[in-house]
Amino acid sequence: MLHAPASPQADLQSEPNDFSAILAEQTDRLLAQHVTPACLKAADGGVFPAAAWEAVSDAWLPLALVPEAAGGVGLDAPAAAQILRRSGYHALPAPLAETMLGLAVWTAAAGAAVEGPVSLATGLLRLASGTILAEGTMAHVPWAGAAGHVLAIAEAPDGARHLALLPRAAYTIVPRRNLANEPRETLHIGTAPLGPDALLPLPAPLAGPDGLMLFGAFARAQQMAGAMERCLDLAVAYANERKQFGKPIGRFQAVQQMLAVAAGESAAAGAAAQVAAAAWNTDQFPLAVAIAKARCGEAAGKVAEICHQVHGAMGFTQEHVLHFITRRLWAWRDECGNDAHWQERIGRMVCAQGGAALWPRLVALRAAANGDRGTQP
Amino acid sequence: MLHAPASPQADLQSEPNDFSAILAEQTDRLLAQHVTPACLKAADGGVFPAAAWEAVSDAWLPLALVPEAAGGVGLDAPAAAQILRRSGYHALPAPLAETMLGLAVWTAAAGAAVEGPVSLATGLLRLASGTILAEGTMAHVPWAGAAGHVLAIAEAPDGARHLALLPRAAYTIVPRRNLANEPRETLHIGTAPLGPDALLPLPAPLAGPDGLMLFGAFARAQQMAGAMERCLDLAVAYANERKQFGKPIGRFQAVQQMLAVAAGESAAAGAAAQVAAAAWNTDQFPLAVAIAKARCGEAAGKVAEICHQVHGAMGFTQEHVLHFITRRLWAWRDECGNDAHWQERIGRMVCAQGGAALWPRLVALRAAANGDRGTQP
Amino acid sequence: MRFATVAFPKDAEDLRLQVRRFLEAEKADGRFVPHRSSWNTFDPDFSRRAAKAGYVGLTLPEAYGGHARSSLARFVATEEMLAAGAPCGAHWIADRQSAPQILRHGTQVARDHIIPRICAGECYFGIGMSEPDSGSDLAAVRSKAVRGAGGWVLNGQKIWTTNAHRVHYLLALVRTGDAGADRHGGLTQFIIDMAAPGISVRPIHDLSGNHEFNEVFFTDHFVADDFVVGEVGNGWSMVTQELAFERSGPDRFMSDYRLLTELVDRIGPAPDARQAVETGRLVAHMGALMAMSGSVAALLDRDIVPNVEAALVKDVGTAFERDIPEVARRLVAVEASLDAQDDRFAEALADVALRAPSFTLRGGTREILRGVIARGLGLR
Amino acid sequence: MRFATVAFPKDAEDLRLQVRRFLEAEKADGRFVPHRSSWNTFDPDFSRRAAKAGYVGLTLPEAYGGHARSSLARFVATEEMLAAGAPCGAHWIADRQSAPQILRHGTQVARDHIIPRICAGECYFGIGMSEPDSGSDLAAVRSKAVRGAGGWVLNGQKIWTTNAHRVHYLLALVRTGDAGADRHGGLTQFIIDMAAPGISVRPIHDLSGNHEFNEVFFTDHFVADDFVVGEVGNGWSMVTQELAFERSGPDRFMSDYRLLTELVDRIGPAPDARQAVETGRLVAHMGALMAMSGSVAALLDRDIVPNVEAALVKDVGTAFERDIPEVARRLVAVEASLDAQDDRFAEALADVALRAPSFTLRGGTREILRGVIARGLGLR
Repeated sequence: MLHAPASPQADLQSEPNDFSAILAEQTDRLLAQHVTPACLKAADGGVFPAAAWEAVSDAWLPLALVPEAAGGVGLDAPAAAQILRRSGYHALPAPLAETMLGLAVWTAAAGAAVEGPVSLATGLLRLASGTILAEGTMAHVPWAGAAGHVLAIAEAPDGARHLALLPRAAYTIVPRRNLANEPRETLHIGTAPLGPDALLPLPAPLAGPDGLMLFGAFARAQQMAGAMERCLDLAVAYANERKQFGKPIGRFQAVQQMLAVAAGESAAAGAAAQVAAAAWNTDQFPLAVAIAKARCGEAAGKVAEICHQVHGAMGFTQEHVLHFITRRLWAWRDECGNDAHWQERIGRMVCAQGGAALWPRLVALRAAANGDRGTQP
Repeated sequence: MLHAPASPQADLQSEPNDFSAILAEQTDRLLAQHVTPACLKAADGGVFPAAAWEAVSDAWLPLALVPEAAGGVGLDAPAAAQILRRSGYHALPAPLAETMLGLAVWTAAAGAAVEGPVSLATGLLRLASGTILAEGTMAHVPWAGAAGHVLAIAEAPDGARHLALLPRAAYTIVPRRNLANEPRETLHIGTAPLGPDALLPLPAPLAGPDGLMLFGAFARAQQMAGAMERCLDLAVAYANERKQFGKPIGRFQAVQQMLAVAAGESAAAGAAAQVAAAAWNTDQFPLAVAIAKARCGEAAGKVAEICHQVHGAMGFTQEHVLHFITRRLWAWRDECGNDAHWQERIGRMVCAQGGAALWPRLVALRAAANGDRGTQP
Repeated sequence: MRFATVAFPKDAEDLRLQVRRFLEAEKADGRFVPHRSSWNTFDPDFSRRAAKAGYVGLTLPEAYGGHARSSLARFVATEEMLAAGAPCGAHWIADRQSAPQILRHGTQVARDHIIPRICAGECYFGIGMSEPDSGSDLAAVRSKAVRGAGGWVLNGQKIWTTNAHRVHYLLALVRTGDAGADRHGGLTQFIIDMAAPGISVRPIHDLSGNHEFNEVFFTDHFVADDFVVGEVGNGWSMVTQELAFERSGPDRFMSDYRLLTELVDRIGPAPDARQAVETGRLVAHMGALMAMSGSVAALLDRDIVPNVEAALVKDVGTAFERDIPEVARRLVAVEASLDAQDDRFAEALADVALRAPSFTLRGGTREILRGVIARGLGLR
Repeated sequence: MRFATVAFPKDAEDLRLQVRRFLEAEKADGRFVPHRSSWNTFDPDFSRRAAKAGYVGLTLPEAYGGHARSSLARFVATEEMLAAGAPCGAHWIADRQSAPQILRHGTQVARDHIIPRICAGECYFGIGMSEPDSGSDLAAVRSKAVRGAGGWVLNGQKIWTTNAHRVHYLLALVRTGDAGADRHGGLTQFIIDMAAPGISVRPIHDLSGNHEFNEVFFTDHFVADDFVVGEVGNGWSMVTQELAFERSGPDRFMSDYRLLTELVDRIGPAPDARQAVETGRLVAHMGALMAMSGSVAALLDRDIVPNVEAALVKDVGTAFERDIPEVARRLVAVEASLDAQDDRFAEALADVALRAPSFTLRGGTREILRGVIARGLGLR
């Protein structure tokens, strides 16, 4: 079980300190044990990794962002984000990110957590009247089949928006998978009433144009940052091991230069993802997430390409673990708004505010790391 | 003096044959003799290279595309384009391209050539009434100070457009230079009457949205293709000569890989430029020019960047000849429509016609090399 | 570099229209659905029909059932097949490189036995170059042949052998002697009959889960002298020649051409500024590559071996192939998925995304090609 | 790689606002016009005013007239200077790397003589590393010092010495012994007094026609022992340390920051799809780089020498710097020109276009940096 430090507000984000190092190590050990190549292969074929999910749940990872008062761990966002990056590193084929963020958002509004797994829908749920759902569909809902609840934004006929927690019984699913064969189902919603506790006023951070997609993008950025680290580790190891023309290919300058580029992309992506975590629960969060998803999305393609190139044909086989990572990178960069989507958001904002406003805005963004942060979105 | 082959319609474009090899060699010899580093430096400071221009004129190069019947050389367009590529290779600081194309366009419409140098204006000239010019300005007219005439499209108050040949007396100039310090003057036009022979019906190829810019773009694409070859030659020579860490830098794989990329870009640009030359005087000309200018413009930036990188600080000095070439590449890619301009033209056309139409269109484009071509635009 | 504009002879352009009509009829009759990985789609029925129509073995002599046409004619037919997304993977390698090699360097027995069947679209080949410890480094080949009675006995292993489980023969590079100082000696090309004893094939599934690659094991596999191709010990230079055919064709930049047309259709007739510019950029690249590739075909037609030009076409071409899905996904926001029954474009993107990493590996990695180009530039 | 998010201490952020107010007042009073190549613009008057305001020598001890602030405080002040386009080129190198080197490794005489004047904004430095036959290969340094009475006698040549014609001193790397097996031995750093005898400076004009670079010739130039920096023969490791300061700062991605803001203003408040996406992309890169660079500053503050991280910042940062003009020219169709009096943006583009090729050369070429990164990744 994961324990929060005595003071969860400690200066976790400022540098790799003891707590974050221990947390990373614990998470790595747990995931390395359960997310084996066999587990990934089974998940690829549609098998939910029950043992891995149980281990993750037993360690309270899904509750990382739920305050202690509400029965959670009460980690701060940078620490929780680190867990997500590690889950990306290991390609955990389960809805940890969705559940962690879904519970954070829901608990902040409702005061109490619900059973996981939880999914986040980025489409709009329609209400027919009061708490009665209108018939409709929502596409690309991650892990909807495995989830106990789906968090969504519901719109009433008068246009008012609410936060809704859709129970598993409220929808049927049509299977669909992303490039990594992770479930991204289509939900068919019937005309059922939601329970009285399942509809809450829309929290402020969800009022923007991207709604829950903002939190989905946050999660995918963290996962991508972790997955890129993994790609790079795999490629470096392979380059040191694989010989051509009588020496390890890692000694060839062409390979070295490529991997240095991948390292730069990965580092920039990781830095952007960390800024987003530090900006959690501040005014800077939407811009920080946009930058993180845009930067990670752009880097993901380059890192995946380079690492495949270094692996040669070997990385192209089912047998090698690389594709479990790269297929996720390709899928995640397109989910919850691709890089172009978030770049456009940033560009429109920056152009609307004019050149002189850019610098103070960028400084404020990074300075968010200094601000008060809670576990509330 | 340059002589046309017995049959100027010979299959010049199909492969490097004797005539084109001889033509290239003659042009190279002439330009190498006159376009020396000293000449380039003087031109950079604003001195018109009178001796080089005289030599070029004595060799009848400006008349390459004027039919023999009209007192010209009557080369076909692929051969003439090759001369322009060689002029780009040597960075000839004089209006050969403008004069060659201006005379081709004017002679085709008027039946007789005029004295060079001639410039091409891409802006619109306004007529007050009849042949009387309206007051106005035209920006970025190349070599307008040195030119005897400026070719332009003139618009009458009723919207009708004509081809106009503006004599030197009809305008005053405000100096302006491009990145390579080539003159790109602003013309101030007074309310003078044009001569009776100076206004002709608009030839069909000029009726498109880009007007004379189409011919300017054709010229710049050829010049860029030649300049890229030069860049690459300089970089390869430097890489074989310059030693670091005890061996020529050209032996380092990082340098080899970079220069291979530059060679690919240069080859693609050259191929696109040749397609445009082969499409001269066919229906495919506008698309072929758009592709050539777009592809050369994109390649120019990459080739210049790589060749500067290979040259290190040395290429950054006034003393080395590299910057005479790279500054032209940077200037030419932005003139007569930058690559984005022409890409947008291509993209709008292709999208309007739909996916199925693309393949036949691309085949027709290349097949233009088979079509009948004259020296008429 | 020799990239002169090529004028396609009239007979080649006539052939183009014939091939186009043939393919349109095939499609209209539902005999194939345009496939995005045209030359990797193995469909023997299509190959037989294409051969019957006269479009396989175009450059081969009529005596062997070929059509004695120019390389440019074959080039034109190839382009049309790729542009139409025809499933020409079965005969592709045999037609592109194995038959020309056997014709030039094979024994008369091998010619008579094999080329007519290739021309009939009934005999398919795989390439046996790569080995576990020799990917781009062909000189490291370790599969070994020793002299036996009337032929050679092979032992060893090949890997990444495309379609080894479905083809009739491999053209394999095998060690028959010492490499020598330049590391290029002692290699010989053999025709391997996949139906003969001493061969086992183990599948390699790729990251889409497809079975296209294989490992091939030789255990005392006997090859008769008639199936030696070229001089013993001279395999290196023959392979080098073969690579010029393999590297310069339109298959090096048209692997996902149909994704480009699908992108154009998905964007529709009124693109925004970004869609217009980016699509136009891709089309400009395509136009330049078509010209480059055509020029190399013209050189091949004149019996010039344009290794450096071929490497340039492949390097620029595969970069373009990899660029198409990267550009497309940014222009049309879809989530790629192999089971996106509802969304053809999302499926197209998924299909190409999962194949794209191989584009810059097949037929020589990008890094090796750039080394070839650098040498061609005179870097030393 | 260590790129943890950095929390800037409150005193650093307070300093930021002070610097910003100082620069706003400077601009308002017309004392400087925002310049696109901020840290390459040599303006001694500005340097003196900045020093008077307390913004030079921020990290240096108060005993020498410095301000004993953290590296993060200096980092913040630096960022503000660059963002405002302040002409801080005169004191830049002295403040960034020469003073810290002299403080750590110099003699007490050198410290007392030089550091107070640096803190007063009155003493400027150049870097004497490159030589005609040693660009990126510092071990190939051939300028030579031999032992004389009470000091050393220097002969040789440096090249690409920025501002050698205007600075008071160079910190030069000179050969004092054999290189040894690792090629890194026998080098020593000397403070060269540009006013002393035995020095001549020859200008090198760059491709804009500007005079910033120089050749510097030493002819029996005498350096007193007091002006030797660090242990004799130990120059290599000191230079390596110096490069971490030189490579990780915001000057490695903010050289043309003002072109980005000018681009935003030129596009205006209603960008088209392409302009919005491309501008947003640049801003996302900038945000990530600010975080990376800040992290390295925090490491430097803890006396860690983050060579690999610094190389990553410079490699990613200079790629970004080169990207800005390339993106800008495609988004706003202007013809760049140095004499475009009528069009400020065309002039901005020209200015940056002509300087951009140097971004990936200064302070270690891209290729050398990538080698450093590769070693840091554990490639061997």
